[in-house]
Amino acid sequence: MTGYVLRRAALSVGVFVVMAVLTYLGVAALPGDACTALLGRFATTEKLAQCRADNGLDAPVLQQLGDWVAGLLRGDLGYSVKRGAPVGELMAPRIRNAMLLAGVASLLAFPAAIAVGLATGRREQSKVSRTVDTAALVAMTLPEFVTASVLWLVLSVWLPILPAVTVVSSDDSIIDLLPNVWLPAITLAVLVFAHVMRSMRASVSATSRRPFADAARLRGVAEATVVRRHILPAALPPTVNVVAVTAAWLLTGTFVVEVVFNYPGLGRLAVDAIADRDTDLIVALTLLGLAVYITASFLADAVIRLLDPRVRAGVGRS
Amino acid sequence: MSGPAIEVEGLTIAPCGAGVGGAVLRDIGLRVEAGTRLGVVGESGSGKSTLLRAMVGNCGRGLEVVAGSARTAGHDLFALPDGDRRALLGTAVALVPQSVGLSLTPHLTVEAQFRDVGMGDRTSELLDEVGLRGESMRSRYPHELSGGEQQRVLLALGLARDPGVLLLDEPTSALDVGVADGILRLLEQTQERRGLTLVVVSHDLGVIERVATRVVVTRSGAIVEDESLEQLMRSPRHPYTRALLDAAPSLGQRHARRGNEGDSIASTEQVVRADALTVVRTSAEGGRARRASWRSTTALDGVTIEIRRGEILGVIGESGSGKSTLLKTMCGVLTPASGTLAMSDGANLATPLRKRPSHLLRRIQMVMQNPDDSLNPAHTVRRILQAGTSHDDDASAALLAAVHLERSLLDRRPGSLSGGEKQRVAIARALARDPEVLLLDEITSALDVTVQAAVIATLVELHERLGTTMVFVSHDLAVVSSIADRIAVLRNGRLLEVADTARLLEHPGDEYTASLLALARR
Amino acid sequence: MAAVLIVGAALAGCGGGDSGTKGVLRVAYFAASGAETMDPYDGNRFWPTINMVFDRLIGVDKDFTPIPELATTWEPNADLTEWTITLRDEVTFHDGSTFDSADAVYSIDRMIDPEFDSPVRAVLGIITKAEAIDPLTVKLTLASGEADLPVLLADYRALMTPEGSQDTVGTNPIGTGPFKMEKLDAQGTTVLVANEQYFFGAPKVARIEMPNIADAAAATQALSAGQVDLMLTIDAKSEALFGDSSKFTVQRITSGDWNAIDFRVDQKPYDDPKVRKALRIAADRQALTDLVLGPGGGVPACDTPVWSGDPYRWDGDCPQDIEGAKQLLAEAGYPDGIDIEIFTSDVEEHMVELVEAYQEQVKAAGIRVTLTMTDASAYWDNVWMLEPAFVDSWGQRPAAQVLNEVFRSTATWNPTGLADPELDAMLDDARSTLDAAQRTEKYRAVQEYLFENTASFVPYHKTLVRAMSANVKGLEPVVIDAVRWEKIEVG
Amino acid sequence: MSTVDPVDPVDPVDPVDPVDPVDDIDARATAPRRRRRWLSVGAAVVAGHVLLALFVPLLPLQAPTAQDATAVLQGSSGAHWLGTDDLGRDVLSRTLWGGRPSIGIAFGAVLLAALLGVLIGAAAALAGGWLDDVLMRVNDVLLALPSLLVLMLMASFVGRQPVVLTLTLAVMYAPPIARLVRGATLGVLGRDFVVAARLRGAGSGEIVVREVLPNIRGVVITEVAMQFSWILLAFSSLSFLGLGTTPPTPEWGLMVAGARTYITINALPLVAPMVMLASLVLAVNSLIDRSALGEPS
Repeated sequence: MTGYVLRRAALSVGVFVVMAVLTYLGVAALPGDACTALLGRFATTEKLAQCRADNGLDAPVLQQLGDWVAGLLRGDLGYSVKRGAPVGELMAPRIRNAMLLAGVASLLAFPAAIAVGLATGRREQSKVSRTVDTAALVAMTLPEFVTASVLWLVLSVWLPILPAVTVVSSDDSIIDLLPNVWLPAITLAVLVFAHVMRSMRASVSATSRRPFADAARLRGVAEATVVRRHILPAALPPTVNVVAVTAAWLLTGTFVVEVVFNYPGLGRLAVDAIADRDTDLIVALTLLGLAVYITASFLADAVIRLLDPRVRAGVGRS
Repeated sequence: MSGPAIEVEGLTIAPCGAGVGGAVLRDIGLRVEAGTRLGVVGESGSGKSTLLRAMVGNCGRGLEVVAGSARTAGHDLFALPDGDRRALLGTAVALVPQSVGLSLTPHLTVEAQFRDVGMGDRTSELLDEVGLRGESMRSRYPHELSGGEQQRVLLALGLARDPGVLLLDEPTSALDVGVADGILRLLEQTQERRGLTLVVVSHDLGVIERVATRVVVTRSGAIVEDESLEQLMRSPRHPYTRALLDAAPSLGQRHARRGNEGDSIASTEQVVRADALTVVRTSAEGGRARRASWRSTTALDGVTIEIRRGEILGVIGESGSGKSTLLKTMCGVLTPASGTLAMSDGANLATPLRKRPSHLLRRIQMVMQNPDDSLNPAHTVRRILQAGTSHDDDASAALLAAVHLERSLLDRRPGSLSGGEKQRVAIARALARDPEVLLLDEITSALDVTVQAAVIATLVELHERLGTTMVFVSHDLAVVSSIADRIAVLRNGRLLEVADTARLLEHPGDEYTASLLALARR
Repeated sequence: MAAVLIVGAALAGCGGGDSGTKGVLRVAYFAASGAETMDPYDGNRFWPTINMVFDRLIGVDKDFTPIPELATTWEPNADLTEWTITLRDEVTFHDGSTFDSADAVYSIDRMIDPEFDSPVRAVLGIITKAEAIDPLTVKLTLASGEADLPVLLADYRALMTPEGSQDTVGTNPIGTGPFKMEKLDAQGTTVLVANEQYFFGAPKVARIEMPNIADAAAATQALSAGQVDLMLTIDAKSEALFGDSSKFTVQRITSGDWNAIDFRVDQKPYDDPKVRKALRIAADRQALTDLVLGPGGGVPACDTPVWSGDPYRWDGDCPQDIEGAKQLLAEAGYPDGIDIEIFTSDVEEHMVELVEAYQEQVKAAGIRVTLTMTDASAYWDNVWMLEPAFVDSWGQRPAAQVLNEVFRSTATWNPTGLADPELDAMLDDARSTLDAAQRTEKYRAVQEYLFENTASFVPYHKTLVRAMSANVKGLEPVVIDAVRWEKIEVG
Repeated sequence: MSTVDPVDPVDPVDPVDPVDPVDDIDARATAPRRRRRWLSVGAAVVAGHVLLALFVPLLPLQAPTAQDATAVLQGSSGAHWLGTDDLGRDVLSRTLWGGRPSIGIAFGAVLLAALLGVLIGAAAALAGGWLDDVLMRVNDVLLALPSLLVLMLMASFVGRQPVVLTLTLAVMYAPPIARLVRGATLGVLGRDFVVAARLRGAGSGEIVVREVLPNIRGVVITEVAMQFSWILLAFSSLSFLGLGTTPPTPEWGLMVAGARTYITINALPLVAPMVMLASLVLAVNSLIDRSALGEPS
């Protein structure tokens, strides 16, 4: 087990380092830089040169990369030219907000999705189950901006019970931010619920058909026990993976929803950073996305190992 | 309890909405007296498992009761509310389902599974009763148990709450003969000790013979015979029963078209020789090493054996003995770790498959155990037979004729063929290359008994006509001894002995062989 | 014009007054860049917050008549090259220090510092020297006579900052204005609190909160949901969203903001004046204005940058002339029409829609337009003034300024590259004309000349639409330069 | 594991119980009618969209870019059945045209992604060893990157030309296909008919083309269709964020973005493209979902 964890961790770190370098070089290779974006129409040749010199953008790319990696090793993520602040400082409140949004959306979506998936998966062919599934399919296939627009129209225009957009600062207290989280969180939760619920439903339905579930019933194990102890742990692993992937997405992939609701999370920061050619910020955000995904799938694997003794023993498929 | 333990009347079960026309069980009537032992025998698809399930009021997913009733332990099961019916399971009647390896919940320890039927604290005791060391077994997970142990655990779980009726579906089908024997003995003992009503379903008449006093034969969803065991063995009434009895091979009975080994056509000329052949396998799919499960096993350990031109060499052993490894090494799927393996003209068979020149590939062909797996479901029979050859349809048709199949099969795909037909196509494919040595790996074990007999007959006929050297691998000593000129016995990767069939049957050279013989004679 | 402009000291008795129940004004700030600074002379100045914190020497009323702000009187010499300005007495900065002539000189020096190169320098570059005569008197020396200096000083960026504040003003602004900065967070919510000591009287709201709302649709959502009280500009087409007058007030303010499609005269085919004129007359300006800005969203222009509220404005007549355009194209050697590519970007509102609408209109004249979208962040650097044809956007400027800043051959920002000595001569002549009526005539002649020759297609000046919730009172329908923040109250 | 009875390593017994969907009597017995109905509705909608995208120029519609300054943001009328948008353009026409960019790019991207995915997946499965490891690690990383972020980066920095977007989408959406193909190929490679093919002398290329691909066709097609719908969504999200299609080209995501502000004035320009986009994605998904595009059995 320890060996496995170490190997996985080493591999993840390796992948991460390679990607960090590639991302940095990739973004640096793209045309435009922070100074052109910062100076806008006031850019003169001299001012550009000055700005680039001030921010070390005139050095050879490899040297910039070296400096950046050295900084990274010290825990310094770089400096945002456009925003005139260290990247870490810019990201910190955004990460908190992203976690709040992802957390609320997760709480709204995951437990309900697993419960509903479990309930409907056991009776796959029933009318209710099929209706729920179809509704989830619809919810899953609607683009976020569509879901967002509809929810906005209903919840803050027709029945004005929720604030339409966030109008507090990114570093305001969580209490101030909380009322603003609901609309984006509900939008995300609808999508995530649909994905997880359908995965759970399919998995439960497949598991309930497996011989051991049948065998347990035939030997008189109570139905509730069959579901809770026999079907649920066996049905969870595929869903755990889906949960991990969607949780990672909730933290770092919510660009559209954040723009629509003006939510000060990582998604909007990324959209702005790209528009501003804010190299260090873009790279940091990309790497954060990568790290979150790697961590999430790592955790998912760990949970699956807990659920399934065979995977633990290395008998199962890796 | 007196009177019938099980009473089935006019029971007809069909897929939901399909009506009587598509019934899987039609108009079944059956009484089983308390404390007796009933065997149900029939081939796959005959409805025997559905019948067993009906006895616990569970007709299976997607099926419905069209007519009739089933009473077990005095309850009209299909009329009971779900909850009441479930309450009877495990207490009045228990069913141990088929597919041993899949019937224990993989993520729960043995003890946890006992806990779920309310017997957690008696786990050790109950396991002891089925011949397991309960103390050491109870904290294990199912994947840490062997097949035999799993079946015993399932049995103990079924018996845990002391039901009067025990139903078993194919209790031994996936087990080695020795292990199966142990289970059957355990069943007999338990039945006697507890005075159980026992119903055992099997495709294997041999198993039924061991455990039942009365036998029901099912075919196409109907009961065609219902007799005491003695009566049935002595004078089967239904032609199907007769066919079943005839088809079941028994030890020492030579195949009708095989002479005694004395007048065998086999020469003493070697075709293939293995010397101190050792094969190490890493357990993984298709021989591909995958990090998650690197486990090395010595599958063949210093095996020296020769294969003579024109003979049928039988290879016998239980699972893990290395018999399939021997075949796969000969055809190049596996490569030896040490030792030599060569044809008599010097062609080196230690060459892996991908590096073998095509003339060498042609000389050794193999027919594999499961035709569902060995025939590409996406291809037509024509493509299967003609790929890699220059055959035209006529040549293919001739091959099909040789295995008693119609030319019209050329355009069909494996999915639309029966199991026997598929295995014949697989044999025809091997023959299409006109091999010197034909390797046959458990080719009948996936087939029903009657089909098995017909395939063996075809094989013998081909051997007679073509004189091809054959290596016939099987776990079934009766089948092997009925056709083989010589028999090799493998155990745990070692070759215990090779001898002429008759000699081996009469004077086994090894204790293990003797025990196999004893088991086969029961 | 040699008149002495003296305006009496303004209402000083309004101080104190109501308190305690003052409200909070929430103003939506649209699309922060993250580069905002409170340095009013910086290109990335935090609009419109600087006007809440700082004051100018001279303000304007809604007719653009100069009115006293930090200056009480201003007085030119005879040839309009020297101006003496008297400062308001007893004005203090938010930190309690006194505002005097040193601060004024310091501020003006920074505005005209060629090294710093503030955008304000384009307006006030005519000032060559500022000197403190005594603590309350400043003398400004100009490079040449300028009758409209008070108007130029009323530029909304010509604000007074404390002496020596260059390095701190960006993040820690200390002004004399009606509001003090409490929390500066352009990308989040910026908070200002009332300056109770304000010399025009204490503001009528206790706080101003300015949440940044990145997305235009989100910002209108916020106003309709009552999450903000005021949007200083909305898209004219959204006006109907706020049609319920019991809940919202909508103001339309004619302004001098304009868009243009510029054609580089140093690139084919735009080197040919006939082609340029054809491209300009093929469009229906009224329809274009209505489409891009919404009905009534702007005032059509005949390629003049001078807006309708400017006394020097020339109101020509320039209807769509498809036949004329075709003929001009034919004469220029394009009898079968012409293919052109126009670069644009969503760097500012209306810049894409303008091309979309133009593209449709000029089809009839055989002008086939390809619209090329480019990235917003590099637009001003890589596209503007470089590509053969591109969209331009300018804020309101007085006639003299805009004509010199954008159209003179020597201007840094002459986007079309048109260098016309005749035009330059006309501009010089107009500028130094002392008689107002004559000067007006000359400026109008410049604009008429432009219509015949220019390479800038200027279809309209925008009418700003401002929307606020109905309980916002005291905000006059005037451009930002004339807004008196201290008079706004929230009921 | 020490006390486990000798298990023949040759036995291809999968330690994780295989779930055999084909043996689900239930699905076979009860679902076909319903499934066929779903299938036909889904197929009809998809076919309708594709036909529309191909032949919309032939329809008697107003030009999707034609503007009417006197009819801005108007509701449904005889002249404009679905009203007009903020530039006075006919919403019906724009909506019907609006699928072309998305479907075209998504189609091109998914074909490329499928090609890449099959090549990489099959190569990794067949080669094994370090090549497999390298390909799959790269694959994992691509899977881990937030795809919309990469798309925004490429669109913003390199340009929003269809070729750039198509290639980026193809690269970002090939990994799941590659992973699936690799897994499925490994599954097939472990089967006896592949051994049989080797015994007849078939080379690796032949094995992939003749033995493997026909057997994984179903799952691959399903996965590709799935990715098609994700690509559609990603592309319209990109357009929605202003980095996809260039105006005035009618495109659903772009139309939604432009119409969102005016939702309470005229909802039609918002609703019409939303319905179209959702119906296409839903139809593709319902096809995947309900059809048994399984292996030939």
